[in-house]
Order: sequence, then C-alpha cells, then structure tokens
Amino acid sequence: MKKALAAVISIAIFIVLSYFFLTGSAPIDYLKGGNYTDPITGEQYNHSVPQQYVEDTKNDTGASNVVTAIVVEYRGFDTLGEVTVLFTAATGLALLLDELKRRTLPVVDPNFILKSAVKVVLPFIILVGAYIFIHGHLTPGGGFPGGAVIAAGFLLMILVHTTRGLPERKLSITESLAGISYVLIGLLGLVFANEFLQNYLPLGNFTMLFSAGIIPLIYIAIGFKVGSELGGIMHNLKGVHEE
Amino acid sequence: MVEGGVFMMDILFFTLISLLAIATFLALYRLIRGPSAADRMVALDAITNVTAGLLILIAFLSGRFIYVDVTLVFAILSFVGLIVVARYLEGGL
Amino acid sequence: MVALPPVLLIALPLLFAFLAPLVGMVSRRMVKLYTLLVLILNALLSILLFINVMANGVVYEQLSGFYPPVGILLSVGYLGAILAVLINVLSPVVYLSYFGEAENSVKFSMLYMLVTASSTGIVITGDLFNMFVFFEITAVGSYGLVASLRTKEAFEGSFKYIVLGSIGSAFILMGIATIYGYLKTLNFYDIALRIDTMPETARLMSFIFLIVGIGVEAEIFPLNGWVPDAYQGASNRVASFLSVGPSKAGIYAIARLIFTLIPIMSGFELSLLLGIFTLVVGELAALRQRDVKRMLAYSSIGQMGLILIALSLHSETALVAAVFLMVGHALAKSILFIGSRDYSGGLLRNPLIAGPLFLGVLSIVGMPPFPGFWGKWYLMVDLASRGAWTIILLIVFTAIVEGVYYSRYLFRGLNGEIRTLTKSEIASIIILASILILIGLFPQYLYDPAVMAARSLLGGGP
Amino acid sequence: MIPELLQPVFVISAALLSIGLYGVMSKRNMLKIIISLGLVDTGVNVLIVAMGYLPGGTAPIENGNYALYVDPVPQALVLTAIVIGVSVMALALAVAMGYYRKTGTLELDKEGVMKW
Amino acid sequence: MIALILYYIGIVLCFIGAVFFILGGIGLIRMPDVYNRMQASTKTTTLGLMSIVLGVGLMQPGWLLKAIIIIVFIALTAPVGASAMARAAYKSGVPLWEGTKIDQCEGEPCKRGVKKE
Amino acid sequence: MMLFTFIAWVLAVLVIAPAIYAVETKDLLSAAIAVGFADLAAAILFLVLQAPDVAITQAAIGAGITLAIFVYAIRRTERWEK
Repeated sequence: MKKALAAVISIAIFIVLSYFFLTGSAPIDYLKGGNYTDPITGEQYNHSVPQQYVEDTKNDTGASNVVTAIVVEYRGFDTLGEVTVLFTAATGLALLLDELKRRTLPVVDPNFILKSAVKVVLPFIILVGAYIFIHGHLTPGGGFPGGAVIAAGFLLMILVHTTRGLPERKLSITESLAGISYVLIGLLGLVFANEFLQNYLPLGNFTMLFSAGIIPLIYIAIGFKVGSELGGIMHNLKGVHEE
Repeated sequence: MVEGGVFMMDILFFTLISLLAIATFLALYRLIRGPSAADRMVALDAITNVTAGLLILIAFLSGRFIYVDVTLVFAILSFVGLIVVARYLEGGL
Repeated sequence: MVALPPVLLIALPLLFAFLAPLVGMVSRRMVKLYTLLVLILNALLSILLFINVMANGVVYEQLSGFYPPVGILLSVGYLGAILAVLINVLSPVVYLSYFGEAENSVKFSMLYMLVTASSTGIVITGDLFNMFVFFEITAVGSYGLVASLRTKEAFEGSFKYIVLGSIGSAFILMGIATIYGYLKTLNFYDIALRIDTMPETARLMSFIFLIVGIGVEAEIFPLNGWVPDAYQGASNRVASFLSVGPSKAGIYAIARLIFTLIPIMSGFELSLLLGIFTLVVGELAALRQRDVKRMLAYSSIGQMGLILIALSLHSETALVAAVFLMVGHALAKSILFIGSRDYSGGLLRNPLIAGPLFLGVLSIVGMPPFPGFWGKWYLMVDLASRGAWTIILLIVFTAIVEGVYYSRYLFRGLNGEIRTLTKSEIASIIILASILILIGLFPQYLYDPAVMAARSLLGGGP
Repeated sequence: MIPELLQPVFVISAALLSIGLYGVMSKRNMLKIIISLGLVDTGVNVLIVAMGYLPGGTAPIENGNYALYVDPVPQALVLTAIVIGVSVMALALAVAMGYYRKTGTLELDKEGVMKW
Repeated sequence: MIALILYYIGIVLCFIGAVFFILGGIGLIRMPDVYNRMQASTKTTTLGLMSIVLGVGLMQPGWLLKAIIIIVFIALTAPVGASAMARAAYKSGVPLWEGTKIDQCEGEPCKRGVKKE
Repeated sequence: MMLFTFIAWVLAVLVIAPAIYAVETKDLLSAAIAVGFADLAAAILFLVLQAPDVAITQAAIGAGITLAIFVYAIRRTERWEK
C-alpha cells in the first residue's frame, strides 16, 4: 500500500519535473542575455557573468581551464567550504566509528597475482593522480579527482594488505597541514594583496605548468587533503584488525 | 563534420556507436538479470570497457585532446571498483 | 578602531579547526581549552563586527579580488550582525558546559568549531551558492554531533536528519539551478534586481524549491520530521547548540529568501501558511509528549513557526518581534536543554538549576519582562493593527498550550532526588540566564538594532 | 525551445530524481535509502550541468574560440555538489554502521523515515 | 597521404573493436555460467577497448602517446581484474555449470561457506 | 549534433535501468554495483554535455569512491535487505 502510494507520488513528480524542465527551461544563449549590476557601486555591465568569466580568465588568472579558474579563483571561497565539508564528514565518520574500529572479521588473503599486480600498478596510479591535480589549471580535473585517484591507490594498498591499515597518524598530519596551508594561502592574500584568496603571485606564461599564480598551489593542497581524507575514510571504514 | 546534410563519416560513426550501444544493452541485460553478484560484476566490467571506448570516441568526435584524461581515470577507477567487489566476494575485505 | 574583514569570522575558525588534530596529538586534554579560546576569539570578532555594522551600515567584503557577481561577496547586514553575535557569543557559553566531561573528544570539538563557523558563514554571506555550501557544512557537522552519543536513538535521529537534509539540499540545488538558468548570476543583490525578468512559474517554482530546502534546517513544517528524533537522540548540550546555531542560521536564510531574494506576494502568503501550520503542529504535538527532550523539540518547532509568521507579515514591528523571538528562543531553549539532562526532579533543592530553568520557561511562554514576551507583544501589536484576529487567537491559544505543558514540566521536577549537573553546566546555564535577564530588562539595546534590521530588510537590503 | 540534446538529459534528470524519491519514501533499509539519496544527487547534478549547455559548444578549456564555450559556472557548481554528495553519503554510511552495531539490523523502526 | 591511410586504418580498428564488443556481449548473454561468461566477455571487451583506443590514436596521431598509456594500463589491469573476479566467484560459492568436466580447484580448501545466491 | 543526441538517449537507458534495478533489488551488493554503473554512465553524460571536469570528478569520486565505501559498509553490516 505504502509502496503504491510512493510509486504514484514519484511518477507524479517525474511528470511535473519533466514538464517543467522541458517547457519552462532557461534561455540557453547565455552569451547574449543577462546584464548584471555591481551591488556595491551600482555600476551596470552589458554582458553576462559567464561571458565575463570566459573572456577574462586568461588575463585575470592565467589559467587555461575556465572551470578551474572559477573553482579556485573567482569562487575560491566556495571551494574552501567544499574542502571543509569533506573534512567535516571525515571527522564525523571517525568520531562515529571510534568504537567500531577494532574488528575480528575473518579474512582471506589475496593471491599472489593480485599482490604483484598491485605492486606494479600502484606507482602508476599515484602518478596519474599527481598529474591530474598538478595540471588542474591546464587540463580537466584538479584537486578533487586527483585526490580521489590517489585515494583509490591507498584503497588498493589496504585491499592487498589485509592486516595492516594505513598510517593513520601520518594521514591525519598531512590532512591538517594541507588544510592549514590552504587557509594560509588565502590569508596571505589578505596580507599581500587586498582580499582573502586573492592572487599575489605572478601569473606566468599562459598554458605553462608553472603559471596561473596560486591556482596550482591551492590545487596541490586540495589534492593532498582530499587524498588523505578519503584514505582516512577508507581506513576507518575498514577498521583495524586485532591480533 | 559538415553542417547541414549527412556526411559519410556521420553514418560511419553512427553505425559504430550503434554497435557499442547494442553491446552495452546486451551487458546491461546481464547486469540486471545475472543470478549472482559475480555475474553482475562481470557485466559491469564489460560495460565499463565498452563505455570507455564510447568515451574515447566522444573525445574524438568533440575533437578535444584533453577529454582523453577522463578515459584514463575511468579505467583506473573501474579497475579499483572491480578489485574491491572481488575482494569482498572472496571474503578478504 | 580597525575594521576587521568579516571573512576572518569564518577563515580563522576553519584554520584552527584544521589545526586541532595536531593540538590533539600533542595533548588530548588541551583541546577543550583550545576550542574554548578559539570560540571566545570568534565571539570577540563578531562583537567588533557588530559594532562596525551598527556604526557604518552594511559591511561588504569582496573575495578573491573580483567585484561581486563575478567574485563572491560577503555582506553583513543588521540582522546578520545580530545573529552573528548571537551565534558566536552563545556558542562558547554552550561549549563551556562540556568541561569536566570525559567523553568530549578532539573530533567532537572540531565539529563544534566547524558548525559554529559555518552557521556564522550563512548569516554573513551574500552569495546564494556560498550559502548552500555553508548550509552543507552546518548540516554535515550537525549530523555528526547528533550521532556523537552513539546510542541507538542517536543514530536513528541522525539518520533521519541526514535523509531529510539531503533531500533539502537537493531542493536547494534545484532552486539554484532554476534561478541560475534564467538570470546567470548567484549574487543575492543581482538576483533581487532582476528577479522580475523571470517568468511567473519559474519564480514560484524556485521559491518553493528554496523554501522547502532551507526549511529542513530551519525546522519548518513540511520537512521537519527529523527534529524530534534528532533532538531526542542527541546529547542535551548538542540539542541546545542546534537550537542556537543551525536553526537560527536557517531562519535567517528564510528571511533573506522571502525579503530580498524572491520578494513575491505569494511567497509571503505561502510562508505565512507554513508558519501557522508549523506553529499548530509543533505545539499540539508537544502537548502529547512524555519525554522531556521530545517535548522541548516540538516546542522548538512551534517557536520556529511563530518566528516564520512574524517574518512573513512584512512589517517593521513584526520583524522586530521576529528578532526578539529568535534571541529569546536561542537563549531559553539552550537553558532548558542543558538544564534538563537527567530530568528527574529535585528542583526545590537546587535553586541554581531551578532558577535558570524557571526563567527560561517564563521567556518561552511569553511572560514579561523577557525577550519571548517582547517578541510576542510586538507580534500581537502588529497583528492587532491589521485586524488579523484569527491569528491572534491562534497565538494566544498556542501560548496557553505552551503554558500547560511547561507547567506540567516544572511540576514534574519539583520533588524527587537531587539533580546531578556538573559545575560547568550550571555555570553555563547561569550565564545564559543572566543574558536573558539583561535583555529582558533593557530591551532597547536589542530594540534599536532590531528596528534597523527591520528597516534594512524591508528596503530590500541584507 | 530547448536544444535537442537536452531532452534526454532532462528526462534522465527527472527520472533519477523521482526514482530516488521513490526509494527514500518506500524503503526501510538504511543502505537502500542512502543509495536512493545518491540517485537524487546525481539527478540534480545532471540538471545543473544541463543548465549551462550551449548547442555545438565545447569545453571551456583554452580553445581560442570563446563564443563556443559552454557555460563554465554550472560545471564549477556541480564539482562542489558531487564532493558534498559523497561526503554526506560517507557520513550516512557511518551512521548506518553504528545503527547496525547497536540493533543488529539495518531496517528502520515501524514506519520508516517519513513518520512524523 | 600517410595521415589519410592511418585514418582509415583507425576507422577499421574501431569497427573491429565494436565487433569484439558485440561478441563479448553475446557471450555474456549466451554462456551458461559465470566462469564461461567471464571467459567470453573480459577478453573480448579488453581487446575491443584496446583496438578502439588504438584506432582513435591512429586517427589523431597527436593522441597516440596517451592512447598507448591507456592501452598499457588496460593490458596491466584487465587480466588481474578478471583473475581476481574468477577467484572471488569460485570462493563465494557460485555453482559451476552442470556440464563442467574438470574442476581443478576441487578439494582445495578454497571454498568459503557463503549463503547461496 | 544528431550523434550526441543519439548517445544521450542511449545513456538515458544506461542510467535509468540500473537506477530502477538498484532501488528494487534485495541484494544490496548488486544495488551498489548497479548504482556505481549508473554513476559511470552519468559521467559519460557529463562528457557529452561538454563538461570534462565534471565527468572526471564524477568518475573518480561519484562512482569509484562511492562504490568502494559502499562495499565496505556492506561488509561491516549485512548484504541482504529483508
């Protein structure tokens, strides 16, 4: 009975939503519409915000990836919040699983094929992860996927070593240091430039690795932070074996 | 790609992608029907391979080199997912 | 005096929260003191900010070096400043009650700092998506805090909170997507300037999406199913913190939504309706409860309904009433939650506990001269001036219901064995009660900022 | 009139949202509810990315032709939303594990989450 | 000229890959038990993916390096994944097809008593 | 472009069918696998919408990490829905 009701409700939701999306959709030609106003000065601009991003990213930030420029520079404060959400979740998870840490589930060892293959593949995966977050301002990706790939490497490690977890203390220190350096980079912006998270490094040559001011630094910090946080989550979910 | 009329290449790629789609649907059938979780995992492996092919074709069709990174991450993560489920099934998690 | 940038209110606690694990590695016992110091520092910063806002008007700060709709703008208005002070001053006071407890771990303190910082973030931001991000930090931190007792009830309450909170955040995102799709901007002012260019349906849809999404955090009717379970499962201090921080931030977001973001007439009507529903449902459910914490939680829902009614009346007096109700609710509810741990009676023999509890009950029910009274009084004045006698009758009726169950609560506590509260808890509720008395005796110090906040909101400002 | 490509995208988004909400409403198993929440998240993310699509556009990464870039802002927002979704999901799983430890079951009491 | 030839070779390779995908899919449907399905699908789809990646790499010679990296990675991981999966299926007690002639692992203590699926 | 619309319709099936299956099945492990696949298909959809950043993040975090933590959670609790 309850199921039928839920089904009816969700089908109704589906119809309403698809009708709303398919008919009342937004104007797509964003480059034309949407002039905006600066709320402080009241100055009018006759182009839209995304157009501004697309056209000025190169001069403002020096990054070739506009999405990265938005994530790290223009709306960098959001990203600080995003990192904090992940940090909060990892902290809460560790808090909740504190007494669940020790476990005595029976474990089967992996066979040698997997063990030796992981030995070969692991450096490669870590390398790809590092590549993704270092090149965040040039290619798609950035701190979050890069950190996730590194965490996938950690995951392979704890999948193969059944009795050992990850070095929890080191992960925790890395995580803290990365987070602190992110906020400090922002606060230095307040000191050297005028505003929090403002760029104070030279922009460098466009499309080069060492360019785009603080963007690579922040993405490296995020990469380390996300990697160690997700690794810590895996570690906590796995639990430590009692010998 | 030429604007307007249908180009030879378009038909070719259309066929190619149709083939890929059929392959995914076949595997999708196994993903949904497969009696055991191992069957589903096999199907997932097959589908991720096919969709990785689809990804690189999309990258080619969009003409952007940088999209290839996605395929690499895709391959890594699907491998890790496969190993996780396999280790779970053999009781090693 | 140097005008400090408001971003420090968020950035510094984040920095110190990231630092906390390292402090915890050095010495686990130091973390409590460290957290308290950080929170007190934040309180001082917020007071400086408040003074600055009251002297110079709305404080804007643009971030990352780009002017507003392109970069993110922080804007501290009068209401925001009042709530920032409320949250940041009460947060260390509530945290004080944790001293002398062994259970308090490093991670708990980190979550506490993060939730304080992000609740502050909600009230000082001027960007829709930024507000969403802070909502999520608040919510995720609160999930962890609610479950931190690790009992069955705690996990259950936390899970319900998670489910409804995630649905709420999905709704907020849909609202953001709709607004962004039409206006291509996320800044509050920019949206407010151009909201008229959106079609009527889309405007209403985005309003509904956003109010449903924010309503989860603000404990508004359609999605507040988590409130009783979460408050029941959480430890008392966490429950009191939730009614200080996250719920106030949520109600502020609703105020911003209906006043500055999408100020449409049907929006006010809808929120009035929701407020009435919330009030009646909350108070009637509270009457039926036997469990003290559940009763307090439902009473909390009722108060939120009252605040929402005050907000949606769209007049200066009603907004002043809303400010008083918020302050009164935060103070009184945190006293009641902290004070009724192991509520087994013995009030007569413990004047130090009984006094603050009694004051808190008086304020919630609306007895003079407490903030709760002033809030209800201004609300009644406004309603009477527009002749809305049905709503007045409803509010009087719910006040009587409140009186009934709170007197039952007090009578139940009169006799019985000696209550056991730690010294720090008693200190905490005494501080809270003295703030309550101060505001009750000198309401003009809150009244003036409240009037300024009301004028600013009615003029479409923050 | 919306672009042709967006029709299937909106259908996917609406379908994921309604499937997820159906799961949340009708299931009692905690992990199943978490899975449904993940589906809702994905649906919303698809919707947001679709809001920035430009017919015939390309990714906003150095290409020389600004007029062809799709809107980068929704992509930046969705990056944030994905990470937030996973964080919430991990925390929810921890809560479910704790609940399981205390009660020995993953099923919620009586009426499920929607009880008032 | 060479570019054009490479382009056509690439397209042919892509088609070969697609055909292998289809074969793998059919094998996945038609085979009687997990082990046979695994046999049929993992090998063919891996080969198919490799040839499509190589084909695209040939069509766009600038992409060849990354394509080769991907191919190497697939060549490293796919067999490992398949082996781990087969072991997992066997250990978790998925029954063999009744037509199976030889079970080389029989008698070894590698079956774990797992709930029947 | 016609071709991408076609791909998007294919992806619609690839996302929606596993999603329905994931909600309806009693086996939580299968549900996790199916939802992992739906997320991977969504990643391809993001690439079709010309959002490689989102696609890469969805593939790494949304699909890979989610599947892993789900399997861990199933291991520490139970696999079958009642």
